[in-house]
Amino acid sequence: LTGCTNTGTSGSGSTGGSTDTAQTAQAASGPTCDLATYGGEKLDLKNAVVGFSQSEKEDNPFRIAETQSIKDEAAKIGVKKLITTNAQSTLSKQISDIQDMISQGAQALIVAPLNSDGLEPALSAAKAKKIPVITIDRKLSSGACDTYVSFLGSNFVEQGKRAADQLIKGTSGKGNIAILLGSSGNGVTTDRTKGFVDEIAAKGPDLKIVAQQTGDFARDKGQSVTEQLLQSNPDISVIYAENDEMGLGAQAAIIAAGKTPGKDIQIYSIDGTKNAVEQIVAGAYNGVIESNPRFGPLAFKTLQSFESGDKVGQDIIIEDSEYDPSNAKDKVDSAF
Amino acid sequence: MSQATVTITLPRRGTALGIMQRYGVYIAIAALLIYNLIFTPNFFELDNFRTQFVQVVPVMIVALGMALVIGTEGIDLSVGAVMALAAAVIPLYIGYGLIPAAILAIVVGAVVGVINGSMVAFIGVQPIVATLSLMVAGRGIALLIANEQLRSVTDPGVLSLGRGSLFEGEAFRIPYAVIVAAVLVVIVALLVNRTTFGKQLIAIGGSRRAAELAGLPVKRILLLTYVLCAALAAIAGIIGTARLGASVPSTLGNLIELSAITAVVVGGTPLTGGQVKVGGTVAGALLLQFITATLVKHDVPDAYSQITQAVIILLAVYIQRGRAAVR
Amino acid sequence: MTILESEAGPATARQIGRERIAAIVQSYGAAIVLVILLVFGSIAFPTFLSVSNFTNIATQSSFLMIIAVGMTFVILTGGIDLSVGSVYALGGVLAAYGSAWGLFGAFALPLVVCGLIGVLQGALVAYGKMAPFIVTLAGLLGVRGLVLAVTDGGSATPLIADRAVVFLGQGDVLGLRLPVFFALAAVVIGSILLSRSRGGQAVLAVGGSESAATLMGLPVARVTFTVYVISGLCAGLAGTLNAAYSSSGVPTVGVGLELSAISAVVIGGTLLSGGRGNLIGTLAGVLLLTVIQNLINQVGSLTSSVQAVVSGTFLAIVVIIQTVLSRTQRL
Amino acid sequence: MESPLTDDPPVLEARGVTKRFAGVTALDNVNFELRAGESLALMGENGAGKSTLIKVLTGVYQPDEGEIRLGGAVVTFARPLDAQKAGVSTIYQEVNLVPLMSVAQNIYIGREPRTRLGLIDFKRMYADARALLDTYGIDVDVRRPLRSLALGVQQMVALARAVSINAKVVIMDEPTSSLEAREVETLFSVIGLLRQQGIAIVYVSHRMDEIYRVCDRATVLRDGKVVHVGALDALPRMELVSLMLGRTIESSDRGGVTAFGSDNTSDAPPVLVAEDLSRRHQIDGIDITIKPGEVVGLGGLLGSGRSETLKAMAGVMQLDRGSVQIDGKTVRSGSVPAAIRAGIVMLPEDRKAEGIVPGLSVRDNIVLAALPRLSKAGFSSRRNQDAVVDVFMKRLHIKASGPDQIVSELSGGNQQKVMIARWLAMSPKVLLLDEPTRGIDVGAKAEVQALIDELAGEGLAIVLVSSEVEEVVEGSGRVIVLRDGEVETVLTGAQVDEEHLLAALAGDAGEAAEDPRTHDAQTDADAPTSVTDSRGERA
Ligand SMILES: Nc1ncnc2c1ncn2[C@@H]1O[C@H](COP(=O)(O)OP(=O)(O)OP(=O)(O)O)[C@@H](O)[C@H]1O
Ligand SMILES: Nc1ncnc2c1ncn2[C@@H]1O[C@H](COP(=O)(O)OP(=O)(O)OP(=O)(O)O)[C@@H](O)[C@H]1O
Ligand SMILES: [Mg+2]
Ligand SMILES: [Mg+2]
Repeated sequence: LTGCTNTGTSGSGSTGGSTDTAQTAQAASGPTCDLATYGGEKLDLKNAVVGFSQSEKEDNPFRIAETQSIKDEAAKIGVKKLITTNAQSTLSKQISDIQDMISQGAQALIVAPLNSDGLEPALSAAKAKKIPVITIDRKLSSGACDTYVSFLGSNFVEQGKRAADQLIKGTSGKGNIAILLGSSGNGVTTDRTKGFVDEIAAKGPDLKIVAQQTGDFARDKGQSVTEQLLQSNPDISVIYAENDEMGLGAQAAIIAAGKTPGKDIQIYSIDGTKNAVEQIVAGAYNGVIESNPRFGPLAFKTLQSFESGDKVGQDIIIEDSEYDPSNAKDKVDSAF
Repeated sequence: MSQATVTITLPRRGTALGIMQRYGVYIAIAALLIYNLIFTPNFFELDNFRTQFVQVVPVMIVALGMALVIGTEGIDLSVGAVMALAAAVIPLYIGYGLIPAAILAIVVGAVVGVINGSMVAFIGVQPIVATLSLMVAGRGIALLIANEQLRSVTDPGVLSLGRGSLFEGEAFRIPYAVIVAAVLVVIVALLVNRTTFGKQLIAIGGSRRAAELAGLPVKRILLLTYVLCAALAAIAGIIGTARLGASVPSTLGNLIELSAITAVVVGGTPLTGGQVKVGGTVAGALLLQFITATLVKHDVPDAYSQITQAVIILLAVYIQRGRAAVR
Repeated sequence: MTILESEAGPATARQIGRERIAAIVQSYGAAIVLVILLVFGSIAFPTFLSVSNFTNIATQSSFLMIIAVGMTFVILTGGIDLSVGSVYALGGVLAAYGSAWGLFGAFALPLVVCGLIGVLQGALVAYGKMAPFIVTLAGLLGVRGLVLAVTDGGSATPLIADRAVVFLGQGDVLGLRLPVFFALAAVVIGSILLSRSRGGQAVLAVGGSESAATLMGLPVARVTFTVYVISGLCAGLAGTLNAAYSSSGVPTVGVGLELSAISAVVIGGTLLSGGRGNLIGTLAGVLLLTVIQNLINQVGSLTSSVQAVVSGTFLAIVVIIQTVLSRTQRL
Repeated sequence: MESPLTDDPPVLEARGVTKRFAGVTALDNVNFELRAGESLALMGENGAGKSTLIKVLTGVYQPDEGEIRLGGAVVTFARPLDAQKAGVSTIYQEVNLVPLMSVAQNIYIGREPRTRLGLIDFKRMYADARALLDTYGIDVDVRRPLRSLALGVQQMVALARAVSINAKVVIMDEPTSSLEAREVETLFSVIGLLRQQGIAIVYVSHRMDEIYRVCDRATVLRDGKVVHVGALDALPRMELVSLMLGRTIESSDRGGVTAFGSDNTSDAPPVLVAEDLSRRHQIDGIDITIKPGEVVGLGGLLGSGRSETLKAMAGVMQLDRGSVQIDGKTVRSGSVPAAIRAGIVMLPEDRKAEGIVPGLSVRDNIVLAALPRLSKAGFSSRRNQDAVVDVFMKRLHIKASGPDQIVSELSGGNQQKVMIARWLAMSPKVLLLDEPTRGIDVGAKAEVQALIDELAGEGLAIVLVSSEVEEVVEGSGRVIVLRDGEVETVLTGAQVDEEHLLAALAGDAGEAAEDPRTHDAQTDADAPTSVTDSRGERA
């Protein structure tokens, strides 16, 4: 009786406190946006009121790190006031949040959209007041440099694809895969599934996907689903989890089934939380594709240059690194 | 019946329909088991049943408490939040060992129960909103206690509660979590059927006014019921944490209130109070567990799995509908 | 037969006056708390008291308000409808698909389907004599499944291209968005139905005492059935308008909305056991929830956990005040 | 057995009706006929099947066998609405109105007057309701929620509703059980009017006097079977009672008066002293003192505050002023448990809402209050319970299929006995009885009255409230007469008789000779009873 929530996207647990590794953008290319095209006046962020609309609860490392990095950067630049809101996975609340911030006098907005569509009323309210909007971590399907300035974030399809590549390499292209999906209806789930499944179909002819069940991005759900699957399907040899949390839940299930995680059954997931990366170091986990949440510096840098009249890229795709047994030990500190 | 209330008259005990009504849940469970026997590979194995029983433990324990609250014509939406609170407390005090940490977690849960119970019993707030406010606030507090972080729990005591069994290594080993749940079932069953408290609780659910005039300590009993429910939820939170080997206040027990309520109602306890069916509640929880297991094992996509769950729940309740109160 | 005269003491007039005031306080407890909150907000936050903020609050409340109208009817009969959040999502998705056939399609498709869901649930409750909680809980689950099924597992978000449909969601008149007028219309029509129509009286009677209503010869089953249909239609309409407002049918909206709607209704003074309540109270309840959220945003620096604690506490305080205000009427 | 007066088919008829409930055959091949314009008494002891027959006739229950005919044609009433539409209007045994709705709404629900726009015309509805109630001499604010009225007034409202529906048949199931002598008169005049209009009446009551005054014929049920049908004037009371009970009872027509009310008072110090009991708008400065073994009656009219006084003593109601002492020790006010601990228990008036726990068994209902005493360390002992339950089921002749039967399945009278058993099981010192014989059949009534006497003999102090003047007079050694929440007079010794009581009720010794029963509703339309708004809502 679950599956009707939509909590925690890219989140997972961590012991916190790590060396922050800010994002770096991939080499810029593609269309750009500037004040002249978007409309609006030049602005010095130092004296500005900036609003940040977070989409999901800060109850998982990804969201915590994301919000924190925005707050830290705002403090560092010294903006006059940073208003933060949290839509708690409710689309209508995100619209309200953005509208509320606008009526509180926000002059620039950073938005982590809950969904690629549906924010239109909020965005048009911003547009009407010529308030620039930078979106992070999820791309909107409406036009860049029209309803918003630019998008900063990872490519989730690409993440799924890279996870598949990692998995193909780690399993030498053979085995039965069980996929632990994120929450249904969540765009991240859709993309990470698509990238992964397509890549397996293309490059892993001897890999078979035997089950795709939702684990709702939650550890306990990942664990119980894996327990069920391993029971009825003892030939599952590899698990792909769409976030680290479910991967760690699967790991617990594998141990409970009397098998060795990382060896008897391999585990791959996406996120890059400390807990998961440490498991790779311990040899009980096989690979993690990073999804870097530290948007602060890059977001403010983009906003600043936009406000000073420069051209900024419409799509700023960030570099996500990856962790595997060969590099996990060295890079564990950059996990969040 | 000289009271002019309209009741559905029950068919006689012996008739087929009567049996269906009385044993609706059990029939549904049997049907699912038969289906799985035929169509699901590796279902009829001890290991599998062990898995199902272990997985059902948190819902079942929460449902026991929920059944008590529902018996008083109340409802408790805050149980999931209480599980999260318990989960958040465990790692903070696990340094003192499992027992002290667990007791503390239960106490914290009980405090929520006291708040719920006070609002309902003394102020007269309707249970659904009283507990809704704690459902919202409780998980927030849990996250604040945990500093919004997830912690691995490595204490061997906790881990063995979650993963260890009696007769370890034997084919018939029984997981400790299941033993805890079984003990709680027995305790709650005794409470309901054999104690003064249980009888009084049911009387309050049957007619609060009459119970008051009969001199029952209505408010105290209501308070205690919510405390018990919360304490049971806290125990479920401890077991959930033990099973995960980690304290995950953000997601532990999410939506468990709905599963628990469903288990209670499917088990034949009417939401209108005045009755508590412990055996039915256990069966209801098991039914939900078997439904999920069946759907996952057959890799039914989420969309259809939700629809199927809805239909099965409706069917199970429908066949025994004569038993439940009209409203 | 003049045996018994009314020798009411001198206190009578005052007593009656006080009773009347008490009755007003009791019926409008939520509205009073709302006023307190508005005053508090205006003093505490300079940016609170502004036209744009209030129009925002109006728009934000309108969708929940429409759902809460349906929910009020259901709760007044002593029932409950947990499926509204899912039906709301379904309404939105179907409105988006239906907008391919223009304005008519955008309204007809969701309203027919959501109405049918109401019919099904209403039939199970009223004629099947099943507990509403369970029927609509299954609805919550099943309809969400349906939403996922029609959106390819939730991966598709149908968009609304039709200008007329979008206008109904976004257009504004007198500075207020159109959905606000829909919500007001729902409140007004609902209020008239409830207090001035035979059907509305029957709803109150069924909730007040189902057995008495039966014995007094009211069509109890039909009344019960109808309120679930109304609730389904309201949730579908709210979903449709929301889709028009955001020009897309997002499959994940509406999670947990049933709890907001129920708490708005209950805060508004409607008894969960049925039989007493009104839509003005519900309106105040909805506005209360929105204003609480707005105030939290006015602070503007709370993490989601703190927000949860604050809004949960607020909710508790509000219901406690409301309960205490209306307590004298309880037996 | 049939002796048709006319050749017309009966207005309402049941043929071979059988109705079974799990374990009980409530009606067994019952033939029943009601003729136009007649007033038929439906008689039988508690649980004989009267209410069940009425429910079968009006579509609440469907008969398992047999058929219902209306004006000669077979009809099937699927629900009460159908019966109502066909012209059969019913007042069910327990008040069945919607407590939260106003008096006017309750009267007109489902057929509210409407304006041209189709909206309810509240102004007219209130005016109509006002006028309707006026004709029955009931003065209440028709906008008030029904539940704020005393039970008797609620009963009158139910009556007004039933009668105002244009009906061919009006069925009344114990309409007078919570009515005052004066309201009973009003009711009778209404019945007279109905009969003039050719409306047939079915009348159920356990009060013999009423039956003989109002009815022409009687149909007597016993254990679900019709045992007698015939004209009443050919049927002496004693015989009727024997028919009902299936045995001859020598003194049952006197309601067991013989021993009832004998003076057990000793010189012992009073067990209960209540002083200055006051609560705003309800009762004001009431003093009551009772010695062990004494039975004190509380007299008063509808709404005079008798129930309120009992509630004050039983801790149900918080007092503004005043105290209650048991054996010299003050009992904490406003706490039922405290009162019970001190030995004061109350049998509430509204059995349905305040007495029974409908979903529980007879056993659980009986032991409800005594549970802690019958338990060891919090564990309830079935053996202790059964011992108690057994004793009381036998002693009070509670008719149930067994202690496990759900109490709501019992007949009204037996439910009342269950309630009495609940309190006797507490071995109280002071027993407050609010309408203890309400809805109880003659046999049971005699038993209960004998029981009251017996209990008094055992040293129990009893306060008795009854709307039957005779019962108060016969049962009590002393009568405290209340009026508007204050003590009007206290009747002692030889004053305790009907004449004095009626005079005191009238509030004027001079009018004592004037029997209020000679009044009828028409002449009183302009002088309605009015206790209305002077009172606050019930606690
Ligand atoms: N719903 C029911 N379920 C089971 N038994 C019932 C039900 N209703 C009535 N009975 C039984 O049917 C019998 C007849 O009850 P009924 O209420 O008709 O009696 P009655 O003649 O009206 O008695 P009273 O004078 O006490 O009102 C009783 O034995 C009663 O226990
Ligand atoms: N005719 C009436 N109109 C309005 N309210 C009434 C009327 N009669 C009684 N009440 C209410 O009932 C309360 C007192 O009734 P109470 O039950 O104590 O009287 P009673 O003498 O026991 O009469 P009864 O035996 O009919 O209950 C008052 O507070 C008043 O609110
Ligand atoms: Mg009867
Ligand atoms: Mg009384």
